[in-house]
Amino acid sequence: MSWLTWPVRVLGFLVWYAGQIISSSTAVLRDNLTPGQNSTPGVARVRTRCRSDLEVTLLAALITLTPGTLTLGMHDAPVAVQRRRDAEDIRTLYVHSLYSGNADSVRVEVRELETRLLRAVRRTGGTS
Amino acid sequence: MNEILTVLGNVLIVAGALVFATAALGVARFRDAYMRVSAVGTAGGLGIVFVVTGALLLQPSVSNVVKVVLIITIHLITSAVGTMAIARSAYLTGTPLKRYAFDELAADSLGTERDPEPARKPAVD
Amino acid sequence: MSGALLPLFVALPLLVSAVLLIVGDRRVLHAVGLLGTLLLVIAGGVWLVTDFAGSGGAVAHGVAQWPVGISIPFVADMFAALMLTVTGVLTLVCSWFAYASGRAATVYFAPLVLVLTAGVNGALLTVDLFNLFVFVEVMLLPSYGLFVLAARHRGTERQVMGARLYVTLNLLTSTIFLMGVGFIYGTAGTVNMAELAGRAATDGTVAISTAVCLFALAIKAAVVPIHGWLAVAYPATSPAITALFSGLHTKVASYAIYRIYAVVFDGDAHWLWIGVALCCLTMVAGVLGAVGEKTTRSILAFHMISQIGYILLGVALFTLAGLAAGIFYLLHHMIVKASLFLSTGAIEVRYMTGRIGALSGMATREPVITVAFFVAALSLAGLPPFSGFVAKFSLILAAVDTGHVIAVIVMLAVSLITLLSMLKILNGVFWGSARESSLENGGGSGAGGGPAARTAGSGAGTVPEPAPAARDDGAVATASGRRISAVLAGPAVVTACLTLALGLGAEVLMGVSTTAAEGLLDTSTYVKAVMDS
Amino acid sequence: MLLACLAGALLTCALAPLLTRALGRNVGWLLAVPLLGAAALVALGYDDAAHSPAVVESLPWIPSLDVGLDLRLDGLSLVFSLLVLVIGAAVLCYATRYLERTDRADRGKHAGFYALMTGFAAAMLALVLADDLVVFYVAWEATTLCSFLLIARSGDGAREPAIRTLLVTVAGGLVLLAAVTVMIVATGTTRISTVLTHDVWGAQSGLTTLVAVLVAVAAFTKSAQFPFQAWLPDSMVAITPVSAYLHAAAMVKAGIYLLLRFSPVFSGVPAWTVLLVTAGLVTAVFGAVAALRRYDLKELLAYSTMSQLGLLTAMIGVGTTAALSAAVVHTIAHALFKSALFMGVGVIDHSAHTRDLRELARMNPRMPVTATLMVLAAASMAGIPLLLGFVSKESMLAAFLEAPGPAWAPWLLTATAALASVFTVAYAARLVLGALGGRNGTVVREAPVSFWAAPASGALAGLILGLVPFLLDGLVSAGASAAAGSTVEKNLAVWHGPVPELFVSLAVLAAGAALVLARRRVDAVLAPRAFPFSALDGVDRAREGTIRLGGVVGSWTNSPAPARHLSIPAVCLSIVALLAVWSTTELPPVRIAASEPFDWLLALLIACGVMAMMNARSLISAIVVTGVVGFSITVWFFDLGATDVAMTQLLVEILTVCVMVLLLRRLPARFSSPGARRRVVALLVAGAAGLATTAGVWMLTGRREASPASEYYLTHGYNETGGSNLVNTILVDFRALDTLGELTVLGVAGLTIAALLHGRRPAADDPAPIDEQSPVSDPETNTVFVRTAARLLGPVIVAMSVILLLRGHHEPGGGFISALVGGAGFTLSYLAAPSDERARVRLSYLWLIGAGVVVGTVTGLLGYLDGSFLRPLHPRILGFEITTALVFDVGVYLAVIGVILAAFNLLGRPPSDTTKVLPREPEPGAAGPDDQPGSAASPGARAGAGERRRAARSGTAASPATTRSSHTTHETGEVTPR
Amino acid sequence: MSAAVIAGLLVFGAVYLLMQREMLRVILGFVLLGHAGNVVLMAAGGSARRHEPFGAPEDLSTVADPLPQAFVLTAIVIAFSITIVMLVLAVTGRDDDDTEAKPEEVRS
Amino acid sequence: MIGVTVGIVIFAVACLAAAFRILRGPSEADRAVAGDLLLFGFVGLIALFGVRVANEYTFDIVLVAALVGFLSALSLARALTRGKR
Ligand code: NA
Ligand code: NA
Repeated sequence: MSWLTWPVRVLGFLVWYAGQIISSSTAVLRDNLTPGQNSTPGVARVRTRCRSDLEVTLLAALITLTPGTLTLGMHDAPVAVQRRRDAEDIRTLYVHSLYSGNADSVRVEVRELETRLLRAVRRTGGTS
Repeated sequence: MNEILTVLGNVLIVAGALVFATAALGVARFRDAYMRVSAVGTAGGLGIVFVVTGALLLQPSVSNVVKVVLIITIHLITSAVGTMAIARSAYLTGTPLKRYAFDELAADSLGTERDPEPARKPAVD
Repeated sequence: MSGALLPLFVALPLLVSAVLLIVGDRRVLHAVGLLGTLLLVIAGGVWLVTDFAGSGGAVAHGVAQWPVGISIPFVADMFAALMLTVTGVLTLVCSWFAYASGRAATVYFAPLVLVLTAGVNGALLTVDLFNLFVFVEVMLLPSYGLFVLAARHRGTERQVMGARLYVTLNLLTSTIFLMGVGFIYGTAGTVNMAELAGRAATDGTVAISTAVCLFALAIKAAVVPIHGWLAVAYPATSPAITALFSGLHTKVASYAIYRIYAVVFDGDAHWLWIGVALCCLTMVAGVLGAVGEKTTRSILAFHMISQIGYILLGVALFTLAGLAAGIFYLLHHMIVKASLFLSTGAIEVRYMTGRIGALSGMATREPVITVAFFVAALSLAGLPPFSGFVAKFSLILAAVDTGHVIAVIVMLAVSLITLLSMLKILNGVFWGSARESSLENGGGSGAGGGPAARTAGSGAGTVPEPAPAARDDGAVATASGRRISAVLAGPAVVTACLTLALGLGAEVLMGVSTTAAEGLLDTSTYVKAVMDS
Repeated sequence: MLLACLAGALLTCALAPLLTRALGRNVGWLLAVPLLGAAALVALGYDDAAHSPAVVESLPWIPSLDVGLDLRLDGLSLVFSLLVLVIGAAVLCYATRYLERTDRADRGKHAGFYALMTGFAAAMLALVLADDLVVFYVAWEATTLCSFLLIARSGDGAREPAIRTLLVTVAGGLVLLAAVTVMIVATGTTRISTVLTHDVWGAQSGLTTLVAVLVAVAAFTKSAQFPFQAWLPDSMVAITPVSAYLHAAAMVKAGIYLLLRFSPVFSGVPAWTVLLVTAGLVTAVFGAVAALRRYDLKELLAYSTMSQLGLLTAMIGVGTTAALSAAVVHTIAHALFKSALFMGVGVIDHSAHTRDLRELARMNPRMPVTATLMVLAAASMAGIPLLLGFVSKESMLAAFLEAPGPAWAPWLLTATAALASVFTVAYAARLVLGALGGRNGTVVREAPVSFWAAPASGALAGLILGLVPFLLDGLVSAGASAAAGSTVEKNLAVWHGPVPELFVSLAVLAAGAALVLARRRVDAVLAPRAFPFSALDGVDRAREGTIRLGGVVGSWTNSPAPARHLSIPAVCLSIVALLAVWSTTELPPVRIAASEPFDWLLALLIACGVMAMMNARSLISAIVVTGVVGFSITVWFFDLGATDVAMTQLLVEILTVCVMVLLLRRLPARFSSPGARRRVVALLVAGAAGLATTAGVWMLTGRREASPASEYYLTHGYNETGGSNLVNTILVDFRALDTLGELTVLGVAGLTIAALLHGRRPAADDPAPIDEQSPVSDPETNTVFVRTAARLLGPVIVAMSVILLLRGHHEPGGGFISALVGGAGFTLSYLAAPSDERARVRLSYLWLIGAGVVVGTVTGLLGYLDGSFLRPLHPRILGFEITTALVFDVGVYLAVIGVILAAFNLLGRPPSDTTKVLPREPEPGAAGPDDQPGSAASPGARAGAGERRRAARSGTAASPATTRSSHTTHETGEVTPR
Repeated sequence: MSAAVIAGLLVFGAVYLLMQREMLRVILGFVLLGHAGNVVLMAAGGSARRHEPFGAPEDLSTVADPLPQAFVLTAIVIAFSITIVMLVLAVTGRDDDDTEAKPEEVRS
Repeated sequence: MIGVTVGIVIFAVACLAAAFRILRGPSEADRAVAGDLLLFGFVGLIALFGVRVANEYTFDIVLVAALVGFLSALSLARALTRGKR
């Protein structure tokens, strides 16, 4: 893969993301329009593989734009960790979720979003 | 063609307004600030996108298309970033979380443990 | 003078002000720029006055030369020319005092004063009411800056409150004025005074709209019952700025009232009784407030209110004699009030307090300032042979002539109470033996100042002389020997001499005031000049 | 000639200080010369004009008011000017010995005295010579001022009396001013001689009475007549030469002169007669009785003056030619004996070092000359035959006996005058016997001849003129003629035969002698009889009452809180507006106003926003709901077709919020709830104001056709300017002057906040307690999102800003809007920075503001190439026609950016960076860093601040010696915990 | 009529806030008052013609009067300047605002 | 155009709901959130009012609003922490 496929990949990602939004919107709408609240809110820690500021910002923004989830903030690994050449998961996002039930499922959801995002935006399409 | 666009535009606008209304409903109904922020970040962002797209269909022109694309892109970025900023500030200033199933942010806190249940009393007006 | 040059009265100070901002902190350049510009403005004003001295007339120019009714017109007639000149002189004198008292030693002072000058000149010259609003704002913004600039360091509560009161009141006034302008446009379809000429006399809705504007200007001029703010706010800044504002702000408002009533209402006699009543109340409330005050500047500030009653009585009488007397009064008062503020201000700057009773013996210690103060005080009270006498006499004459007995009685009584309050200052500050304690307070820096210095809120003043080192250490020791320098006393003395000169040579000013009054009584020249521009 | 006399007197006055410095106290001799010269000139001048009744000279002063320095010498003026000049000269000679000797260095000490005395003389001369009402008034007040200053300079104790004297006499002066103006208006002239012969006095009795009363009251204050007598004894604190002059020839005589001067027109007016006679006789008796009770010689003389002036006033009130000529004679006699007595008392005082009768009685005065002169003068006062006082008193009694009016009037008048005269005899004896009657105790030696010469000549003159009174015939006749308005021939003689007045005189003398013999018993009766009221207290009470009332009036409006002052205009305007609505009956029909349904929707939103603002209790909610209103208005503007306005409003709303947030952290987070009372009052006032506004807008807008200006813009705007955005063309072409003012306002706002923060720090930051332990608390990490957004959006914002600027003439945009967008870019950059210190908003805003105004103004000046300031030019550059209006817009742009940057630089950065403590004493030339807030602070200081921040976060204290905060602590003496 | 009501509402709120003790509320009052002034100006131009004034329109009867719009634009910017000045004034000086901070309510 | 009208009404009502939350709180964060929502609402209103009368420049103003509007959200976030970043 190369930068030639980049627009296609981005478009594909956007289509997938639109679908995600529609599906999660219905959950939120249903909860919202029915009496009572059946949400199970929580905050989960999600380590990201995003390297650049742009990537992590996009990820955080997309999480936030997805109905039901919200990025609360980010934590940087200590400087020592950051200096390691193979450093990954340097940044940790704290994601607030309404309907995920537990922290792990939040991590799974975000992980998928992240993977697709990184594939779409990185010139080489890789996630690492 | 024009009629189709008009109808579609109107539909999109109403849809956007409804999406937006859910945000408002969320703000009115959700039990804590974070849930409200969540609702706003989404519906506020998307509702406007729908409405603007609908408006474009009612007033289609090349320059308007360019403007609308710009608007949508910018709006999505800015609404998300703004929402996140508010959410983080809310958390830092100790806005309470109510009845949480899990809170790993509190758990990761260097200092005192956070109690997921209303550890902090809600501020009252 | 060609009408096309009139905008230079605004453009020149603005340009110099901006250039001074760009060149940054070069004190000498700032002083020279300020002085040069003010001298040019004064020269221009004098030029105009001499132009009109023979037979009156008016010079107009539509700025940017769009068709009549579209351009914003500038007009100078005798009244405007006189105001241009006297405000210029006053600004010069007060700036001098500010420099001498060390309050001008910032990069902001000269630019702010120049913008203020531009605003004043614009407000005096413009024919367009919305443009008048804009120029009043151009006056006010630098005033806010000067007001706070004067309050050194953190300032006392009083100064902060004074500044807040000053800003908020003026903002309220401006907004009301703006609404009035809106109503005028809403009813008459124009905000050009020449096109509005006489409209308020014939059209009730235009009259109400214009009245809103006049009301706003009356607040600015501190007419009863909206007078208290001035007495609270004005003493809260430095003496130089109080003097400057006293000469510019309330006076420009008075000028505008004269102008608008003369042109738009065409002097409609229907409403004049309201003016006379308000003027009498203003005189009385102002003078009573003054006599009850305890610091020199608040006494003087209340007198500003009282004197506004006299000034506006001229337009409330709306006869040739009344208008001429009112204009004479206006010009005289600008000078004499500045003189009073500057003579007491020199003492305040040097001895760090203006509280009656905290000082005494200035008459023996500072004879020159004492004479200057006494002359101006007598002039303020309307005693001969100073300009105040001619002002008051001509006004009383005009009031007798129109049969306003109550106004005459009020004017006479107010004169006496004015004198009483001046005697209070004379007795409290100038007479008696110089008390060492009060002098020591004066010598101390902010850190060493006694209660009197704290009350005055001057904090650590930065009087330029003597050398900095001496001030911190041996200030108390040297203080009792140091007197008000000639440079600091100069402005008060010059203005006091002016009031004497204007009393003895009253004909000069009375002649031109009468010419100015003729221009207000018959506005056709003014209107025609605009329509032909 | 008259002008020369006056000029000479004024010149003397002007030179007096200089001469005094050269000659010391002896200058009095020299200064007397011009006065005597003037007296001679006046006397000769009058003789020269024997054919015509008066000499008239004139010098214009204020021709527009018909005021000129008109001088006129008639008989009355002659009498008084001679008194003024001769007695003045005598007092000056006397003062050379009365005043203390000064050594060479201190010679200027008496400069003030001599200047004021000669000034006093000049003023009196002007007064008696003036033929112009205004000049007369000026001279009148000048005498007041001179006497005030002369009294006031006599030491600390003299201040209060001086002030009281001034207040009473100035009050009288103002009454005179009223009289003067009424006379001027009634007669149309300021010339006294014309006024006196005007027929208005006969025609309008009301007016005549009014002026007569005003003149009388003015004279009463000056001549110390009941009830304005208090100041005269009070003024005794002045030194004796002053008293002598004041009582004999100046000041009090001004009142008498005024009465005599206007006697021709008012003598027939009943009010005049009644007032003068009553007040005169009351004062005469009161003064005489009071004099009998005094121990201080000067005080005794002061009451005597009052009494004698009372008699004079009564004589003038009677108004017959006999009475008037008697008054003239008595004026002369009084001047002579009173000046002699005062000066004599001064001699005694100087020699005995006291003037208290009780102390003098215990001394042994061996002063033959002084004793003689005192006896002569006192005898003249008492009306002993062969002295001038006898002549004058007999003339008076004769006049009273023939007084017109009801039959009882002459008797009552004569009896009262006689009573006063009896007391006069008694107090004259009290004076002489008391002062010189001591026979044991300290010996008091005679003073040198140079000291007693002046009083002696006065006393001697009284004797000579008493013996040969006909010497005065000419003078008195001339004076009386002027006072009566008709020719009077007066023949004075010592012996008139056995006329009734002679018997009265003798009876008076007999009764007086009896009182003298029984003086101990009189003393015992009178001494405890203080008057139940004191006029002095009255003056003081009036003064204090005024001051107290002033305090009360001032306290109504002295609140420093803006709320009070802001509500008053709101109330007033509402009342006026509602009255206007109520009184308006017909209005033009509605033409160009219309509402649409959605307007009401917006009105609803605005209503909710306004209510929310009123009820908001926290800063954040207040700011947010302000946005509700602002955005609703924005939408409304937009719907009204005001695209540019809407865009501007939107941007301003947002930027205002941004600036507010900079300040929020320094303000308490919550508002107090107003008390119920404040709330109700505020609601009422606000409700009235709102109603008034609604009524105003409804009545005053939308009821006319489209304005001609709007039609011009719509039809010609595009063609004239080449711009299709008509609002923008108004801003930069048609009304560029407004815009120039507006950009100045913006720029100066930046300057003002810089000036505001120049001298003082803003309130300390009060950051919210932050959960510092939270993983998301690190600003560096968490501003990544905003920074990234800023990096993405930055170019868009810049491009947008440029596009809006360039296209503004044709499409929505222009200088303001584009600059506000650009300013938003800076705001974003500020908000995205990981710390305040690292925010990149550090351009020199002062420079930008200056540049903006320069660009705007210079563009305007370029317009002169096409004939006018701000006239837009359309030069072709590279084939494109551009307009200088665009350049003008660039000026606007710069100013707006400048003010936004000023806000962020001055408020958004830590205090140590922006408002570092002022150097207490900025050295001249070397500017402190605070004088250039736009310039960067030294990198060291910044690094220090950042370090401290980090240190504070990690819990270790920064080294106090190197940080700015410790410096701050040192400077201000207070510790601000971080 | 709607303009009249809107202006009245704005003045109502403005005057109420001007009469409060805290400087910030007074400032907000002035913000409202500024809006009111602008509404008056717009109303003065009439609210019946609402087409945005661009170019050289052929039918004048529907196009809004551009002059009040220019007035309002100027007034908005001036009000903005003064608001900033007042805001700074609110935080300078020792005792800025007589609001009582109730920190326990802001955060517990 | 019925959709536009409906949209306007819905948006207005939503704004009112947000205003209610601003006053109600309970926390300052709630107010800030509601404020953010309000801004979005007004942007939508501008768009809808613009297309209703076919204003040529609707999208210009919406674009400007989108570009700078979030500054108010960022500012509100800053206001919550009273200046802390
Ligand atoms: Na979300
Ligand atoms: Na004044």
